[in-house]
Order: sequence, then structure tokens, then C-alpha cells
Amino acid sequence: MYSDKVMDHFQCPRNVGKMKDPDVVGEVGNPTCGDIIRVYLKISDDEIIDDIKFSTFGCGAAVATSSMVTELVKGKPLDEALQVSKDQVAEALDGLPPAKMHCSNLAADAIKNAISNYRQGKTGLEKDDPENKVPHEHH
Amino acid sequence: MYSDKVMDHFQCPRNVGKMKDPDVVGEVGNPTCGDIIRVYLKISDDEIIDDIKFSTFGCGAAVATSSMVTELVKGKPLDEALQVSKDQVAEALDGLPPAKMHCSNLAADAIKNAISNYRQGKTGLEKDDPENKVPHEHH
Amino acid sequence: MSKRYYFDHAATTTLDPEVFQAMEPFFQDKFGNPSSIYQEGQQAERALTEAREKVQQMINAADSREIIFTGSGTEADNLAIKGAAMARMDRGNHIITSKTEHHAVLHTCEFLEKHLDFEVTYLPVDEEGLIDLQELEEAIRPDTILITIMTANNEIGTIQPIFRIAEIAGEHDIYFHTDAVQAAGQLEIDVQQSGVDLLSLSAHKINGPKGVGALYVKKGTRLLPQMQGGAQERKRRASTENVPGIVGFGKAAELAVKRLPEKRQKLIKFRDRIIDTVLDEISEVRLNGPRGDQRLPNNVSFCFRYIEGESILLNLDMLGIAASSGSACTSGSLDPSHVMLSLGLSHEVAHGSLRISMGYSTTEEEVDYLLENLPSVIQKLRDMSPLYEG
Amino acid sequence: MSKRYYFDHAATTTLDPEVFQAMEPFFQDKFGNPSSIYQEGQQAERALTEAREKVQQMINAADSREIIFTGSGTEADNLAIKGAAMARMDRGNHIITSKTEHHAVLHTCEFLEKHLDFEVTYLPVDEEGLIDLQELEEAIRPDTILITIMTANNEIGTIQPIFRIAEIAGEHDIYFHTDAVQAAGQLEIDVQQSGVDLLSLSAHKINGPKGVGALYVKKGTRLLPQMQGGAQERKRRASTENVPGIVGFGKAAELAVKRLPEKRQKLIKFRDRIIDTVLDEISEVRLNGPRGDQRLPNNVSFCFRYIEGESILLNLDMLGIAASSGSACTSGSLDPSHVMLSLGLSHEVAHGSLRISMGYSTTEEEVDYLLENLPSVIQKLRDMSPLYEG
Ligand SMILES: Cc1ncc(COP(=O)(O)O)c(C=O)c1O
Ligand SMILES: Cc1ncc(COP(=O)(O)O)c(C=O)c1O
Repeated sequence: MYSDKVMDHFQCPRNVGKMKDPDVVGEVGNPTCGDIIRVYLKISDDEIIDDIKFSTFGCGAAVATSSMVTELVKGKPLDEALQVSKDQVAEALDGLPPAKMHCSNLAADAIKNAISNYRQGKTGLEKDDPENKVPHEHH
Repeated sequence: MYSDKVMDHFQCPRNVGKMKDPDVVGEVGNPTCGDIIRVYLKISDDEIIDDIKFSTFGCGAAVATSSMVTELVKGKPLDEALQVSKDQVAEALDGLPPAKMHCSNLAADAIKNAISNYRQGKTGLEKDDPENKVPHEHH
Repeated sequence: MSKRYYFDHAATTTLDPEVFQAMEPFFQDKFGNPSSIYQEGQQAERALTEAREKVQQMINAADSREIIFTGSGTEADNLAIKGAAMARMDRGNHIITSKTEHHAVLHTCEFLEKHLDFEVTYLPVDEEGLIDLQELEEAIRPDTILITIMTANNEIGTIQPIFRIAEIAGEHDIYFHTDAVQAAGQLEIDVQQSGVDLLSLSAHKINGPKGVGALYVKKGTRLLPQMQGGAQERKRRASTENVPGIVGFGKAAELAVKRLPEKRQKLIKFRDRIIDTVLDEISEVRLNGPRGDQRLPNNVSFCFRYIEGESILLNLDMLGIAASSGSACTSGSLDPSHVMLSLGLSHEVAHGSLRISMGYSTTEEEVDYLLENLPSVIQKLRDMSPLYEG
Repeated sequence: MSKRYYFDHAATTTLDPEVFQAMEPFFQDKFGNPSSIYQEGQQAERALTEAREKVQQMINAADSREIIFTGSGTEADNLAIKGAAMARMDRGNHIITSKTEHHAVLHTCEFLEKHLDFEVTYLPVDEEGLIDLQELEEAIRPDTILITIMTANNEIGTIQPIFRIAEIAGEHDIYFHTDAVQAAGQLEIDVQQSGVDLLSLSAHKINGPKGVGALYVKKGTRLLPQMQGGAQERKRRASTENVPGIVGFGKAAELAVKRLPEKRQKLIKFRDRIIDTVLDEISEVRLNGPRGDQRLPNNVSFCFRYIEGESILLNLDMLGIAASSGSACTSGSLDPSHVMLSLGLSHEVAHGSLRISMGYSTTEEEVDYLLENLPSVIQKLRDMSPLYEG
């Protein structure tokens, strides 16, 4: 079902874990769907992603795409990180099963959410701010 | 499907063949159904079946029941031969498949037809006498 | 493949070596078509009869002619429900089933609703998965023609009160079908004592071959065949018979009967040990389905909070353990298992389900291994879950 | 059993040793359920995909996803006809078929007439078993939604003009289904060139296993699934897949393609020799079906006057020869084969039919033996027939 690359990232996720004091976090998905991805970012003064961690509630694809995205954006300027697309993530993982492309490939959205929070001067950890979390809609 | 006894009588039918100058013949069935049994009898003055032959167009059961009936009635008085029933024939053959009980177990009827012809003073070989042949009705 | 620990016997089982041995001659040597009248055909026909008698014996049917062989458990369910419903359209068009049936039953009922104007009542279940007999009685209408309730649930192992349902159905002259695909080989089945009219079986759940099922049809039960063609199975299911498969089913049924008492005892011990250990060692876990006699001997089902089922399965797989889950990711749909949701679980909790199902070959050592490894897998996933604060 | 001479390959075939070898690992070793996400399941899933591609190649389908595996050729026919008819009910309710179709087609059409208000036209055939294309065109109505005409007949070997039928169907936007169960392995099948929408296959006719069939469904063809349950076969045919069976079908398809040219040449030679010899040596015999290219390479069918088919078969069986007949006694009904009657034969003549069908393994020596023994069997039976004056 999954490529070897997906399984590698699932088995040994890169940058997994919760960050003690991130500059900003981003989150996407909801538990009803069975997929939530949260990313924690440290951002340098010149808008470079210095450090990144993720935590994920979800299936193998959700974990592997989270792991891959953190690798793709780590050390990158925010503007470059915003360019990372779902297709790029899937490609970097040697593809995903069709059913997983939409539902479990949300990590790039979590990055975008984090950067958007950051640029609005928020941490993403404010309670009860609906914009902090991007719910995941099924089409 | 068939008992060993049926197969034995099918393989080596007793009294098979056409008789040159029978005293009477009996016939039952029709080609549309796929079963015709004809019996040829020699009858002694004291109404004993001295000799009998049969010819059959039909399946394994039709041949075997014909053969068995000729064995059962040969040497018997007509009145006794009239008593031979389909069930007796089937039993003597160690049973018949259910589907064959009705359609292919017609030999006893052929005997009855022959005896009836005989007692009416006919040979059963008269052309165009409908009573000579007993058509076989499906219920 | 290194050593594997197979805990998904409810999904399918390996073919028993004795079953394989029984089947083998019928592939090449005794390959005749049972409808043929020559030797090869008659030999195959006799083999079918013997297999039919063995399946008959497994469920204590009165007559082997009450068994129709099909191509799967799914087909048996489809034939039972569509066949009985269409045969009884003159009497009514209402069917009663439950919300936790297998999709082979549920989607068949939905087919009848959508395409043939039947009406279906889907009974709810309690938090252990049991239907309420009073609700069943209340759902009965003058035009109810069929009740279909499974003997035992494939996900959570709940055993329904089949005898009582049969009694209620009988009182109202309603046919009663039960899907016993998961119950066979785990429980004693006695169609005469229980009084069911129709009962589905599948060979590959009892160490028999895939692609063979059977439907028990009590003598006198009206059933409109759903597969048209030749005169096989006494004109109730056309198709050249899968002779090796049916022979294998017969052998598997025979073995299932012989092995039942010992297997049952062993698996109940394992089952209760797994349940006790997991509830003891892992926090925030829910046992799905009842404990004790109302649960299949071979089934264990949990929901682990904060984590998702497919991830559990993949982690277990990496450790050599095969198990299953009712998470959306493994159900082929966007929603988690309808069975979990019927128990009243939230989507989030339902996503974290894990089914451990055992079989004849399950050993103590396998159970040890599972119990040694499961807690750390759960903890590893929780540690990476944004929902887990622990 | 002493040496046997098997001349009933159209009824079923023995499993090829290579096919058995391909299947064997999937019974015990690789027994996983293809829906499972762990190793055992994924391994089974890959095996299904490979088998699907091999069946795809046998009929030159554009995409392996156009193949649905079923439990038999009969099920493929049922699914095609009921599935297409029910999916297109919004456009009409008229179906066209022929009088010489297999019962899996005919009785399915009758089911639709009787239970779902469809109307069916049964086209007659000429004395060689061919339909008339002009009659087909005349039978088409505005509400015609499906034409189902077999590629080649199982009893008399007649090959229908499939390309032309597909063209006519296409012109009127009517789906065209063809039962190619007997054609596969005997003729080249190319669904893209012929333009059929639906095509049925069965594994056990091409040295594959019993209990597996396939339906080709051209992309875009509407089909209402007839087996409800799990999401297998892309939701078009629920049931845990018969993995060993499907793997065997794949292997059999692969071998069939490889062997076709040589086999074809050999069997045509045997076929024509049998026909010539019998017509020459036995009086009052009729060849059923055409000669030459319009006849399947492996089929020979005669009617012998004055005698009945079952008796012929039993006598041949005693000599070690296995063959078949369309006599009432072997058809499981009171009437002889509907195919024989459709040719215009009387009941009497139809009862005396004999089908000799060959396969990959048929040898010259077997044909010699058959031809040595057949005349005396016919004569023996005629000698005891009251209809024969000779
Ligand atoms: C309860 C239940 N019913 C029906 C089925 C379907 O049986 P099969 O896989 O033979 O189609 C299954 C298993 O898949 C099952 O667990
Ligand atoms: C032309 C034709 N169609 C359909 C079938 C049915 O296939 P199966 O025996 O796999 O059900 C057969 C053979 O029995 C056949 O010859």
C-alpha cells in the first residue's frame, strides 16, 4: 500500500515531538476525521525556520507526510516554506495511495497555518481563537 | 448416480433384441420424451410367458428397467406378470435416481400393454390402432 | 518474512493442512464436473454430498439438502436476504435488522430499500452491542417478513440472543436469518434447537478455503434464487460447483466440530488474559463489547484514546503482529466503523480501535509477545499525538 | 481408474500443473486477506493485481481495473445482465438475446422479465446456430438497453459475429454483453477491437480453478453491483477475494495466451478429422453447428438418429471415454437441450446428441481411440432401439 519511503518516515519520523517553547504553532484537521497535525516552529529574526517539531494524530500517511514536511521546510525562509505543496510532499515520499492524498496529506497546510499565525503576531496557542486551527473539510 | 445393479443390466441387458415372430408385442413411451420400450412375447397355451425380448430407445434407466422386467416376468403366467409394478422393478435394481422413477421406468407398463393386446386378440403390430401404443404422459 | 504473530483470525484464517490435503486431489486428479454422468463427474458429485453432510453436521441441520453452497459468506447473506424478501413480497415488504450487522447484511438491506421498495428498520444496540428484544418486538409490523440479526459480531464479539429472536420471529410467522460467519467454529450452532430459518457461513473463517460459503435454508422456507443458470444446488444457486473449495469447507467443518471444546477453553483463557492485562497496564482504554459468555471466545476489541487505528496496526506489523482496526483509514471510507459508532462512541474514540482475534493455532507464546509489545506501541503513538497531554 | 479419454473440456478442465503451482503458496503460506494493511494482506493484494493484469492481457482490455473477479462464469453473466439492466432502467427496459445462450444468460433474462418487469426478445438462430444481423437490427427498439449474445456456443461451437453486433449496439447506444466463457482459450479475444462493453469469463474452462470467473466492464459502463457488502473489487463485487483461485485464473490466462496458436492448430485438425470420419463411417448422423472458421476449434457435436444421448455417454464411459450430451436425461429437465431444439431439430433427434470437446491436453492417440470405438457404440445402441429398422 505504502511506498518504502512512507514506511521509513512512519517508522522513524524526523522531528517528531512537542516543542517546549515554540515561537508559533500551526494545526490542521480534526479528531472526527481521524487526522490532526500540529507543527511547532522556531523562527529566526530573518524569517528562517530554525527548528521544527510535529505531533500527529492520524494514520501512517499523516505521520509520514508530517515528517517529510518538517524535513522539507527546516532551515528554509518562511516564503519558501509557504511554497511547499501537498503534491511535492507526496512526490518526495514516492507517492501516496489515492485515498490518502486528500485526507492524510495535511502537513503542508499546518505549516501554512503556523506561518499565517506568525505573521498575524499570534502564537497559535491562544485559546478559543477559531483561526488558530484549520478544520479539515471533506469534499 | 446409478446402482451397480442398474449398470450391470445396462451393460449386459438380458433378453435384448427383436423377436422374429412374437405372439404379441407391447409398447410404451414416445420419442419426444426420449423413452420408448417395446416388448415381444411368446405365450404358451396355458398363458405362460415362454420367451420375451425387448428393444429400448432411452437412457440407462430405461434399458436397465427393461432388462430387469423381462427377467421378472419370463416363465411367469400372464396374471402374475400383470402384478409386476414399477416399484418392484426399481427395488430389484437396488433403486433408481428419483428423476428416473417416473420417466424411464416404463417397462412394466409395456408388459401390461402387451398382455392387454393379447387378451383383446391383437398382436400389437396392427398399424394405426392407437391402443397398441401407450403414450407416456408427463404429470 | 521473520516470525509473525497472527491476531486477525476474524479477517481470515490460514488453510489447515488437513483441509489442504482433502482438497488437493480435486484440482487435478478428480477434476470432473459434478453434473457430468461419467465417472469423473460422479466422483465429484459424491464428494459434494459428503462435504454437504459435514457442514450439515456442524450446524445440526435436519437434512443435508438444506445446505446451499455459495461463493462466499457475503453471497450467503445476499441470497438469504434478497431471496427471502423477494419470495415473500406477497406478504409484505418490511425487514428488521440491526445497526451492527456486517456490511454484507446492511448494504444488502439498503439495496432492497433503494431498488426494490422494501422498508428496513435498523435496530440500535446498547453500549455492549446487544439489541433489545423489546425494541425488536415493537419494531414488528403486520408486513414484516424477515428479521436478520447476526449470531455474533465480527468487530466486538457480541453474541446476540438468537434463540429468543427465533422464538419472537416464529410467533409472528416472520423468517429469521442469522449471519453466523463469525460464530461458526467458536460456538456450538444448532439450527434445529435455535429454530432459525436461514443461516450464513463462510469457510475461510474456520481454516477452510476462501471463496466458499454456505446458506442453511430450513425445509419449507421460500427463497427466490439470486444466481440464474444451470440446475446446480437443487436449482437454488447456479454455477459449476467449486469442488475443491466445497470439499475443503466440508473438512474444515468437520475439524471445527472436533476441535471446538478444547479451542474454546484455550481461547477464552487467552481472551480474558489479554483483556485483563491491557485494562490493567494501559490507561484510557475502553473494552468494546461484553465480557464473559456473551462474547466470542476469540475476540478482543479496544479503543485507545488519542491515537488512530491504522498507526497502531502499522506499528504492530513492524513488530510482526497482524491485527485489525475499525478506523476510517482501514475501513475504506471516511468514517470509522459503523459498529463502533453504534456503541455510542465519538468519532475520535472510534478511530482508535484495535481488534485482536485468535484462532485454533494461537499459542500462549504469541499472546505473551502481543502483551509485551502492545503497551509500548500505544505509548509511542500517544507521545506523538497532539491530543495526548500525558 | 484405468486409462481415461477425456473429451468434455467444454464442461470443465483439469487444473494445469503450472496453475496449481502458482496457487499453492496462497492457501497456507500467503493466506492474508487482501483488505488487511499488514504484510500478509498487502502480499495478497499484490497477487490480485498481478492476476488482474494477466486476465486483462488475455482479452486486451485497456486497464486492469476493468476486470471484476466473480465466483463463476455464471455470476459474471448474472452481474453483467442484471447489473447493466438495473443501472439503465431510466433509459428503457428492453433486452435482446438469442435462443441458444447458456442458461446463465437465458434464465437471468427470464428472471428480469418475471421479477423486474423487463421485456426480452429471444432471437432465433439458423440451422447452424447463427443469429441473423438483420433480425437483430429489427428487434431494436427505442427502449432497448442491452444486447447479450454469446461469443461462441457451448454445445455446438457456433461463433457469432461479435464485431458486427458490437457495431450495431454502439450505433444505437445499447450496451453489448457477450458470454465468452467457451471462446476464451480457443479464440483470440480483443475487447478493444471488438468494442464490447461487458464480457464474461470462467477460469475452469481454461485449465484454471473452479469457482472463479471474471467480468470485463469497459470504463464508463454503468453497472449496478449485485453482491452487496465490503468494498472489494472497487465496490462492484463484495466478498473476501478467493485469492488462490484468482491467482490461478491469472496463471491460466497467461498460459492460454501463450498456448493459443499451437493449440488452435492442433485442435482444428483433430476436430475436422473427427467430423469427417464420423460422417463417413456412421449413417444417419447430423453435424450440429457450422464447419470451418465459424466453429470453435475444440468442439464437435452430432445427433445420431434412433438412439438416446445418456445411453451413448454411459457406453462411452464404460470404454473410458468422457463426453456429454444435450439429451433430456442429462440436462436435468424433461426436454432435450434448448440449443438443439433452436436448430429446428425434433425432440427425437435432439435426444441423440453427443458433444465431443477437446482441450490443450488432447492427443492424437485419444482421438484415434475415440474414433475406433464410437461407431460400435452407436451400432450397439441402434441394434437395441425399436426405432431402428436397419
Ligand atoms: C459477520 C460476517 N459476515 C459476513 C462476512 C463475509 O464473508 P466472506 O468474506 O466470505 O464474503 C464476514 C467476513 O468477511 C463476516 O465477518
Ligand atoms: C457459455 C457458458 N456460459 C457460462 C457458463 C457458466 O460458467 P460457470 O460454470 O463458471 O458458472 C458456462 C459453463 O458452464 C458456459 O459454457
